[in-house]
Amino acid sequence: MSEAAVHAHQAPTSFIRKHVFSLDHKVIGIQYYGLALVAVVTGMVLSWIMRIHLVWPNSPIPGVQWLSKIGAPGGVVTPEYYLSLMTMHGTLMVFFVLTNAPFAAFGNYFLPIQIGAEDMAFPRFNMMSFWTTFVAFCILVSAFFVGDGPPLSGWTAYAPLSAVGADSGPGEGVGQTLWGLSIFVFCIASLLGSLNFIATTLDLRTKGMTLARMPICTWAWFITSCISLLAFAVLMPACLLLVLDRVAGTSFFIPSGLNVSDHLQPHQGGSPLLWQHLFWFFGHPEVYIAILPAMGIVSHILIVNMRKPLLSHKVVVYCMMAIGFLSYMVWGHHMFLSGMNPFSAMVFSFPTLMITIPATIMTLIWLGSLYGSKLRINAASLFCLGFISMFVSGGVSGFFLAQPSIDIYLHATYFVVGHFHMVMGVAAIFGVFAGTYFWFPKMTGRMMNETLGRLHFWFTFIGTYCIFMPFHYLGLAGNVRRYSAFTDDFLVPLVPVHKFITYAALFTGAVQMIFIFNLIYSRFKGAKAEANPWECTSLEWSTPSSPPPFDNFGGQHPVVYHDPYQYGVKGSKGDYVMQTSPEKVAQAT
Amino acid sequence: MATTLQPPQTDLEQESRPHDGNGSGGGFRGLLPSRGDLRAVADPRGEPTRTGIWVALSAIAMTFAALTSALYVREGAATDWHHIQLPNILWFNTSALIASSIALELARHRVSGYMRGLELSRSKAALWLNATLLLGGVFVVGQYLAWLKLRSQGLYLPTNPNSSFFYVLTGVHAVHVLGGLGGLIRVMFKFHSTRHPLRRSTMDATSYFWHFMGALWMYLLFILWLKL
Amino acid sequence: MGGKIFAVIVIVIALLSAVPIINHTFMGANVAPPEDISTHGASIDKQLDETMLEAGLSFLAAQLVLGFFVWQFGGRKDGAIKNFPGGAKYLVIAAVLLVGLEAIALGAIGTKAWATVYFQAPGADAMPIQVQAGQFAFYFRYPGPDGKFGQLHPEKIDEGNANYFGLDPENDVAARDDVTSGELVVPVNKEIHLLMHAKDVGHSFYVRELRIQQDFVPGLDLALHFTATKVGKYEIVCTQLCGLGHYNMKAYLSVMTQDDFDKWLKTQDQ
Amino acid sequence: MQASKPCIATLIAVLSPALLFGGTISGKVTYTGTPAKQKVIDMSKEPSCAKQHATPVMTEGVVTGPNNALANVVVYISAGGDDPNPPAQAVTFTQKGCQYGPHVLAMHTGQELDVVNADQTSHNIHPLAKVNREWNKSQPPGTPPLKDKWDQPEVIEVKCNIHPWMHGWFVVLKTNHYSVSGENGSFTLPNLPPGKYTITAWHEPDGKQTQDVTITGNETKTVDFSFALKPY
Repeated sequence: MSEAAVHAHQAPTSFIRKHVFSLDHKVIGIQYYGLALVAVVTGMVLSWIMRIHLVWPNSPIPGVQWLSKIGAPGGVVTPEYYLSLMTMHGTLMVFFVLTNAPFAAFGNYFLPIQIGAEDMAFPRFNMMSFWTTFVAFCILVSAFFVGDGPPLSGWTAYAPLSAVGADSGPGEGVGQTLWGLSIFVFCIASLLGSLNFIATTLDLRTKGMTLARMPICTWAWFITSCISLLAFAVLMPACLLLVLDRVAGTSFFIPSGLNVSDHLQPHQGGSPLLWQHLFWFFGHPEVYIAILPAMGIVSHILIVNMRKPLLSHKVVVYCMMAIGFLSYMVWGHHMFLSGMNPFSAMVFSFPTLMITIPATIMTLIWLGSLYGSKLRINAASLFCLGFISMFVSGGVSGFFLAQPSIDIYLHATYFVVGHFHMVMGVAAIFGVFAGTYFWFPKMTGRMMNETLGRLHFWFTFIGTYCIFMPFHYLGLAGNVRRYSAFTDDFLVPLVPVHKFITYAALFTGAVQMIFIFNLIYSRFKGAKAEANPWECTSLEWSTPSSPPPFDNFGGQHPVVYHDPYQYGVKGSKGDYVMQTSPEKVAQAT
Repeated sequence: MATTLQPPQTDLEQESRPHDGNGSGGGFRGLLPSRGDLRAVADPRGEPTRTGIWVALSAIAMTFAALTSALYVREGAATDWHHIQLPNILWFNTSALIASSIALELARHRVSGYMRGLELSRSKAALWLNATLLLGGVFVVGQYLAWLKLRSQGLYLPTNPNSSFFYVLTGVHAVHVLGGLGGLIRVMFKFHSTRHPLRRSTMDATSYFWHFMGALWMYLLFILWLKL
Repeated sequence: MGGKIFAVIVIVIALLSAVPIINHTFMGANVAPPEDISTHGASIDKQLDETMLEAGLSFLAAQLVLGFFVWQFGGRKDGAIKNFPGGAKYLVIAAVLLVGLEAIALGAIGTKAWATVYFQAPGADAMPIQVQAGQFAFYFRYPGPDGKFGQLHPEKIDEGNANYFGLDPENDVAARDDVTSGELVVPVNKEIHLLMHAKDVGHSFYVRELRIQQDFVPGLDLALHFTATKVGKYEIVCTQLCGLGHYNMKAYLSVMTQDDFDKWLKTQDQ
Repeated sequence: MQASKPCIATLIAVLSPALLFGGTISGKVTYTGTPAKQKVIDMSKEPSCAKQHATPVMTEGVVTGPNNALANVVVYISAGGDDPNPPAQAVTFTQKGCQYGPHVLAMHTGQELDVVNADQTSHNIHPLAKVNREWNKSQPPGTPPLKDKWDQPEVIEVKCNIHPWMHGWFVVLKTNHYSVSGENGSFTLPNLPPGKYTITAWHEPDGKQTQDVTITGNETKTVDFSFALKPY
């Protein structure tokens, strides 16, 4: 491990060691980003197919029959294939996008630089964790091409549907087993990654970089790695047991006397609720694994563009800690109606409502900090503002779902779908967009095209609201989620709303091409970036070059003299003072 | 030695250079032995391996906590909870694992003595390392024999929840023990190599992991004896 | 400039989103929760409305303040940096007090609503009906004249011959007069004790008008009790992903007068 | 009349000089005892199907005709009459009004099978094969027929996962000499070359009877079968 590091600080020469099996955290970060990009595009296309199928259930969708002959005969998506697409969409997005992009990708690239380290603590583990993730990705995607196609039990894979095997439907054979293996492997990768993040943050901070002087996003990545260390350590054995139930005939999750489409199951005594408990014990923290890094990134970028520090750096960090801590006491609110003891519903409901307190504090601090700022409007800061708006919209709907009594009506409706897409999906993705526009100059040495960036923001912002706000109306009407067609009498009048959503989704997805074009174009043709284009104080902007050299600081050790956010102060270089600058600052924050 | 990137501006009042800052500076320098003499090797402050091992152990602990709670929930739901007779060889395996931990402690003492120069020959330390490795191997083989014993009684993985949990818990533990053995082999290799010096932290981390495996096994044995 | 545009967009979106949600009358009655036909539903609706009000107001407030500040300070070049009056301290206190109290209040009231559903045992005269959820249909079973349910034998299930529950009339006398139906027919204003059984995988029992939703857990037979107060035909749908036919898994709930119900029960062949 | 199609198929398929003056086996299938009471199928969950039926739809576990005639019995030559090749044209299995037509479909191993969805709703065809490979495919309305064939002789129960009441049988045989008894319980096995045959009659779920018949030249033999039915 550490010996790897001994040799790691000599830059590799061969292409393979440089770009493929690289030990350099920057390369690995970019690899994670690329993987997330592939996953997000795939997941988006899947959601397109689902949306189109939902509003025109019996009309062929050109090209889909090419994806699967059985799943979509003549391009008409069958009910089971709709569910397969939905499962893959959820799994790809949650695991390979929302966990990888804000946490693994940006964290890998910038955490070591922001604390003044040369590399991660265990570069070899770092490389392993990426390539293990890649293997997990391949296993998951291979489910498209084997047997009856991908599993149809959703990303939550509730047992016994996910455990009894092919009897419970097409895709529940090989596909579901591959799903279990993929997630198992993914857990190993995430554990290696988190281990690395924690050790790096604790041990590799440079001179003067006390914990209190770490930027908020570093804090966010650190807290997130602590969460994911424990969360994935629970999901891993859960997946092991699930796969054993499927392939080895054990009965951890499968009770006695199940008759699944005329096949009496040879299992007995298992507990379906056990899977739900294990899964959600991971599943709820996973939500914060997705959103905390985005919060950190947004805070960081917002501060830079406001030219003033947040009202309180510490409070925000404490709030993130509180959220991380509480996230382990609330998993049961996903199971209010799962037949738990009804008293436990309240036990879980209370901390859930309590989580709104730190979340509100953070929101108020973001808003309060905007007051009296010199807010610079650019693609990055716009996405930060968009994040705040989305976070609020998705957050308040959590208020409903946190209450078991209201959950009786809204559980498993589109209200829930709207809630988590806004607060976990879109908000986190906005954080990633902001980070991309902000750090692109550091990662490539070129600026991203501002005009395209703003265009991308306006369309995405309006588009996502058009998609996900109506979900809440549908939920209030009792529109059940995970339906591949709306055959119920009370759902038919809602189809116009679904049509509107589908159009919005197609539009919003299409405008993401602007972003991808911008990425590629700016990478090669973008304007050359100055050393510190945003006038940001943190260490990543003290590196000798963009992108930084192999060991980040050109064989030197930065020394940190200040808190991360010295803005709005008289400094030698305008209204800010670099963390590495030894000059004295009149009033410290 | 580390230097600042911005040369201090003379016209400005300067902060005093921080002496605190618990970081190693993220540096991995000064670790290569001079002329291959291991005694020159010293860890920097805040050696990541020390932290890393505790983080890793906490994750492993969490995994087994999850499995334990699964065991309890499953038993609560069970109508088919048949107790099984634990193979006696487990007790022998346990003693082997404990012995290996003791041997490893002795080895660590010798190794550190050797590295601090108090002791001149490697052989004693190497001997104890070999003993540890051997006893660890004995444990793994013993576990395998325990599985064969259960199979001979017709208790397979799917037979009943107790046998399922027995195989799962011992199996996952055995995998970790194998990992520990790998770590030990790595330590011995480094102990004898001059290109890759053995560092205190590596030695310590490996032994913490190994002792943790012992403690974990005690815990598992208790659970198995209590529940299965 | 960009700041002003953002402010306008955010405020417009906030209003467009909030107004229809707060009074749930978007696109007519379709989107509002339908009229409640249960004895316990009122408390849930009340809870929903209160939450709607508080959440809606905080949503609007936050979005409007965001828009206003961005309009005010977006792109500001000149002037000095100002700090929010009072700094973080008062904001934190406000958040803790307001949200904390709101949360506790909602939690407390919510407990009442929840309790009306789950903490009262069914009355002694509640009518027992068994519902079995299977891929992908609900089937209902009435004990018949003898008031006793026949034993379930999963291995005897033969859906092709309408033996959905796996009854064994040959050897089990209690099973012979059990009435099996694909439709849940209940008398109005009579408490129903619904015994829930899952045949294969997890399902859920959801009737919007009854304000009732409860999962079926395989291997764990739960029970529900409710009283329907309005004659009519309502839809029962499955809300727990149960496989390829999930979207199509439904049944009808017909609430009848006692007489109609008795007639219906007679017409059922046994 | 449901059986007529396969019979014509048989004719065309086995047309060869030897059979032009072959023998014929015909007879009647009856039952004794009380047949199980057939139940009304509740299709309310699928309105598009329910409204296709004026009269309530009954289960088809036992279909009887006047004077104890028993329908849906497959009578075939289980020994002595194997044919190596399946007939050229396909047998069709139709889903209409959330029912299978025919309820019992006999076919030759390797014979082309077309499954047609004539309804406005998605169906799901799930043959619970044990010897052959079990499959489970959905068929949205308006999609082309599903094509498949069975390699091994087997009696396969067919169900639709979306509409649990839908129930049918594939009887896959090694011979082309088979006939499915109609409402009047009668069946005919024409064009039999001289020889010793074992005739088997199968009735769902697992009733089986066999008789030995010898055909010499151009004659017609009568063979009757009788199944004892129980009310439960």
